Amino acid sequence: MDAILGQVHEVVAWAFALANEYDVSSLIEAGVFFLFAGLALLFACGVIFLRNVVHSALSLTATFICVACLYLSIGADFMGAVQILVYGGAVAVLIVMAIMLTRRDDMAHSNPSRGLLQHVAAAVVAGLFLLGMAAVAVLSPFQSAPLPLGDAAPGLADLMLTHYVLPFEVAAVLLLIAMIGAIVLAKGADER
Amino acid sequence: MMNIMEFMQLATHVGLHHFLLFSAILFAIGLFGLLTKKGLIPILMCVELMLNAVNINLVAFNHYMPVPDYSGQLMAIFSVAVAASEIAVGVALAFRIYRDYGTVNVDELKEMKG
Amino acid sequence: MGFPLLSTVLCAPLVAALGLCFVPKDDRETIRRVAAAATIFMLCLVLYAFFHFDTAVGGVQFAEKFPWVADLGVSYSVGVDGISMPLLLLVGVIGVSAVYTSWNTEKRPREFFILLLLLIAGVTGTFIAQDLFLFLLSYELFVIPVFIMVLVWGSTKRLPKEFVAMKFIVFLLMGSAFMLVGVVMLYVTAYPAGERTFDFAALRMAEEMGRFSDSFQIFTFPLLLLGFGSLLSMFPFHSWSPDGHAAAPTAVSMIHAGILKKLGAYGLIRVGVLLLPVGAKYWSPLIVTTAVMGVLYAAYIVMAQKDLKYIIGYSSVSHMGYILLGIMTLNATSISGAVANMVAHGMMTALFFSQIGYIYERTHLRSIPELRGLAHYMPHLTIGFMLAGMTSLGLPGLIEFLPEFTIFVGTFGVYPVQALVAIFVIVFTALYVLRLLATLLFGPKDEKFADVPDERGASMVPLLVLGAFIVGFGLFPGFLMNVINCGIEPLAPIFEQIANAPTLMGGVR
Amino acid sequence: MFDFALYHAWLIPLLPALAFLVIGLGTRQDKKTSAIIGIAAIGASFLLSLGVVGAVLSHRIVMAEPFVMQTVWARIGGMELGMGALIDPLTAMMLVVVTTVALMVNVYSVGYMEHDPGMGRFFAFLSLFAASMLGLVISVNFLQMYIFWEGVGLCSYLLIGFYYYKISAREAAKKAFITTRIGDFGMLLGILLIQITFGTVDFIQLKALVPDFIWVSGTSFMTVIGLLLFIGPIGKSGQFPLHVWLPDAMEGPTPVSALIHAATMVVAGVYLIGRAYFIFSELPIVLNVITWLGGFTAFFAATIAVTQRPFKRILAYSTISQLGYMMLALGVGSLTASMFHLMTHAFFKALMFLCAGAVIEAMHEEADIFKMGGLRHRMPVTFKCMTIGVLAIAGLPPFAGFFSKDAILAAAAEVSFPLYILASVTAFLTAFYMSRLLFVAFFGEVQDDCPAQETNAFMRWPLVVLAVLSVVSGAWGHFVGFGDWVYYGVHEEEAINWTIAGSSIVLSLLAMWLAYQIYVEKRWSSFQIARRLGVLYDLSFHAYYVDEVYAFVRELTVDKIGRLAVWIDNHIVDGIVHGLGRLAKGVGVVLALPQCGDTQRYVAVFYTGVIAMVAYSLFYAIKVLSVTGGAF
Repeated sequence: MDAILGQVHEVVAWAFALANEYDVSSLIEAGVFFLFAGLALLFACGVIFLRNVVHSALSLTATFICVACLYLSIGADFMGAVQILVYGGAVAVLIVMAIMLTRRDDMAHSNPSRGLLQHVAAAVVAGLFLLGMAAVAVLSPFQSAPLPLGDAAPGLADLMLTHYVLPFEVAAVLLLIAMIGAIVLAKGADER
Repeated sequence: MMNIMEFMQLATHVGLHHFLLFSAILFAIGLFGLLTKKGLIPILMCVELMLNAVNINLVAFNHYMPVPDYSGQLMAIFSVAVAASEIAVGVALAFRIYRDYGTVNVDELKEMKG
Repeated sequence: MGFPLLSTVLCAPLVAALGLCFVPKDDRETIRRVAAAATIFMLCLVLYAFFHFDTAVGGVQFAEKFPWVADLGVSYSVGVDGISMPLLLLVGVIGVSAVYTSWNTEKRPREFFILLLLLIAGVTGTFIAQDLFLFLLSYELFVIPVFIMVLVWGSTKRLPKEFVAMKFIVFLLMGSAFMLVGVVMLYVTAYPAGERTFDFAALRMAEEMGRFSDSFQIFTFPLLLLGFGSLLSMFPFHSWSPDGHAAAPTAVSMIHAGILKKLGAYGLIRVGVLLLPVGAKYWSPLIVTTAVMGVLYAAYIVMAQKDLKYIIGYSSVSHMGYILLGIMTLNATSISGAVANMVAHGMMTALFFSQIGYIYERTHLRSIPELRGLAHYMPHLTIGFMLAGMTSLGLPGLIEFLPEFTIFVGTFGVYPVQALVAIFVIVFTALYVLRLLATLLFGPKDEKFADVPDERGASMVPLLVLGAFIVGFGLFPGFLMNVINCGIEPLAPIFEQIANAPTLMGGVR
Repeated sequence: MFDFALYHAWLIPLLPALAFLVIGLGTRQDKKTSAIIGIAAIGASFLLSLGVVGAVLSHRIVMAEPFVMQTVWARIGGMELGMGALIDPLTAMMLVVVTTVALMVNVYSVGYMEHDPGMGRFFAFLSLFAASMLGLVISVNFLQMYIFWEGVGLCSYLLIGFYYYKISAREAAKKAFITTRIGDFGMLLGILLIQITFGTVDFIQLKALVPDFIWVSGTSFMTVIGLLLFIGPIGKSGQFPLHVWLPDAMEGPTPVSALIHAATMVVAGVYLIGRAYFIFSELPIVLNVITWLGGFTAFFAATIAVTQRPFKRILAYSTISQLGYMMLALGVGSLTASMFHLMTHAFFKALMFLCAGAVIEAMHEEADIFKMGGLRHRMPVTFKCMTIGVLAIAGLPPFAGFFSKDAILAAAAEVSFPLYILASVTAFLTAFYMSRLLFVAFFGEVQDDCPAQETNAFMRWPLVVLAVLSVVSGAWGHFVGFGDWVYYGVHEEEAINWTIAGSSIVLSLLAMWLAYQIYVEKRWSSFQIARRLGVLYDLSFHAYYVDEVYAFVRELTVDKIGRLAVWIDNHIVDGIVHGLGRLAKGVGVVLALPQCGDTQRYVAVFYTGVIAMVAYSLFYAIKVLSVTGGAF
């Protein structure tokens, strides 16, 4: 009993020591990160493993929003907004529309997966890939040394309209083309 | 054993590595889905996941590395634009395929067989 | 520089082909008249050049040259010397004959004649080019019209024509792939960067200056040989040729056997032997032996053939063996004979094919047991076949005798055994030609040919034109031989120089 | 006049050549004009030839110093090839013989061919033949000779196959051409060797060069050349074993047989050896070969002729036999005797062939002599001419054959006794089978359905002229001095050796008596004799089965191997090509296997690649890190 108490004491003491050592803001930061990262991963798994494709789509949207929160948490407020607008809004709507247009009878099993072998193979590939990328991420001696930057929106606007004006225009054209292409594809070029 | 303290210290100091690992896991999940899903729409969704993972990297690098401007985020925005076009065309294609073939299951679409 | 004669010759068919694009496609009369006019114009110019070729001066005449791609050392440089002049004449003669042989083409005549004219322009360009690049360009160009013409206007006998067209193009392109490697090696080796040129004379000079080491020559020559040899239908790379003849429309067969194969031989002399004499010498025993094997082998195959086009196809493989033999013996006599034989065999085989084409067009029969006793109804056709057959078996007084004799004279002293076999094949040639003529022309009447008209009018033109040259050059070989002599005699020092060069067999030959 | 002929000797072949062109291109359809042009051309050549003879006599052009004029025909690859005319007594004699026989045959053909629609063509070919033959005769070098040699071969081919609708004629023509081509192959080799060795093929130059060459390097190489050259005459002059075409050549119109296959073309081989005698006379081995081959051929052909039934076939074998005689004479070194026999033989053999033509036409194309009989009543002129011919060939004085044959026998006897015996036996056989021909066809009873009538004047007069020549040419040649003009080396005076002549006359008479007893008196049944002889008769009747052997050999070495070559080409050579094609296709199929069409599998493969790249870069990074101690 004493031993147990002693251990509890020890842990409590450790926790206090920990609390003393860390500043609270970094702890909050960690909390926020782990919360949204965990949620994002959870929803991402939901995208894959939910049986109903509509649920999957919802789960995907949730993932997007979690990622947007992560963006916000590191001060990328414009990116976060874009993420919510484009992914959480437009893409989600598109996907839901696509689900509607390619609707099938049994919605409960509308998100089928392939066989076990395929799963094993995919797990191996994805696992190895994850292992590799994780190793790269862990082994890379990156130093977190952020420079103080101004507001994101004006900074981005400056870059976009000065140094990166050509890619910006190209991106615009690309979007236009994609739109036309999507219309043509969906409408059918031969049915004019 | 690695000191738990040290580990916790590392883990609770959110930095670039956290984001890189997170995006790697997200990407791996997307990849896993890409390889296992049958339906065309879920596959598209998985692709979106993977794209997101990439964007996270870009933004995180922009935040944590000593860079003088927001070009990393800008890259992410371009990437979003490309992803948007991709999803638009992808959805249109899926719709088209559904109309022409009556299915969106990729294992039934083997026109490319050599 | 005076009147650009050779450029005019080259342009005549091109301009006519261009003009034909604007002729209504059903107006067959105009189409074929335009084609005929272009080729006749060409023949006249070529004849003018042939008879104004100054044999006393020699060298490259009627030359025109201006830079084209200066950075690479490519220039538009045309001209004829004693080797290419007779071959250019051959092109002119066969061009006219080919147009008149296809006089009654019914299927898409406009496209047919356009392609035919392009083909003629391509081979003309090859013979008059004095620049290796221009030569290669024209050399690769003719493959395309031939391919299309076999595909569209060909006929399917033993093998489907699509298959044959593929076989043809794959063979030729494989060959020229090797050749291109060789040519690029030549180009790169001849001069240092910046001074590089494709000019034949300059490359020849590089050889004289010793830029091509012996081992380089020995390595590069087989590459060129593969390219030119497969076009020349060198045994054992010949099997595309008879099939090609059999499937191709007649005009293409004529040009193919009459000119394209000569092009291979011409390239072998111009690029292979003249630029790489030591390499040629090194490989010559092997090539001479295979050439003679080819001569005998093809002659044997002819014995067992029934289809007229296969007979003439294999017979031309056999005859090309003589030409290869003459070239690879590498002395002035044998090469003169080979060049003369190119002209002779070209005209002979074109005449043969035009006659076959005539009878095939009228009866849609082509194999011997089905065609028989034609002499009863078709005396002109009979004369054509007899003339071609007699030329083929080397009857003196016709064009092919003296060239063959010259080849034998040149070869016999160097490779007696091979020459012996080659000469013995004249008996075989006689055997198969006479068998062919006997069954085809003579023997009892066959009523089914009673209402097949004899050649007259336009369909007589090939016989008259080719016949005139076959007999004319046969009786008065001086006209032909003088031109060839003035092309070959200046080369004699080269052959003397390599007379003692090592060969495959080692030692001094 | 004579000078004109001499300096325009090149016109002699050219005139018939022009006639060929004119008839061939213009008047082919018009029988009468064609005939007139043909006869006019050959007639002019005949007159020119007489002029040449006159010139030779008046200028005393002798064998050692011929009259030559030539021009360069072609110059190629360092060779200079001439064409021209070489006139010496031998040429002059040949010119006259050829033009005479040709003229007679031309005239005869007017009658013979009058109902044939191809008469224009016939005269064109005859003219072409005359041109080639005369060109051959006046050759100044081997190449010119070879060219015209092939030319006469072509004409022979065309004329044997004149009745092209007959399969037998077609096949015979083909056979003639190919068989002689085999001979030409050898000859061409010989000429090539001469060109390579001496750098020239000119007779006059070679005449000076050859003895020196033999002096320096011995006879062995020249023997090879000589033997090769001799292969040509073997083919052309129907010597064993290339004689097989000559009997078949009788499928041609009879005037052709008379002109080409009896009097002129077939003696070209003999003439070639005579012309090149300066080479052959130096080579004892070659001369021996010529002698014995000639002697054997003479005997061999005579034994075949004894049993043949068709009229012209007998004459054909007789021609082979007589050509063997001429060869024999050349071999034993007597150019004079050979050429003398050549001349007389030309006349009497042409005569007999023309008679045969008359008879066969009169019999409506019936050629078997045993279906004839008693023709002497129906065709008296032809009968008389034929008799003269038979007597001439049998060698009875004062007919032409007596003198020439006697000269040969005498020359043979000087060299070798067995040879003399062989020649005499041949002479005996010749007399026998010719008498048999005469007796069977012309004696006996006229058969009931025999349609024979005397022929028309065009056909009759040439017979008469040739008959006269067959009578007088021998005696004239002998007494005027043929040997004074045509000889090689030192001219020797020859007188008739009456021992040899007498025995030969006796033998001939005996043979004729025997034939008379068998075929006219029927003392012995010919069938009984045939049955007694058994195998020998069979062999002779089937010409020793040489044709069958050749057919077998040809089937074996040409057709079988030909089919084998086709198989090889289609299956092995082409097989390799197609195999390569199939290999490429197969590789494609194998490489296409991963292309299952499953997009996700492609993705998996793609990411496997990515993983590999990541792994590699990691591996590399770790290596760098370990080296640098943890810093990039």
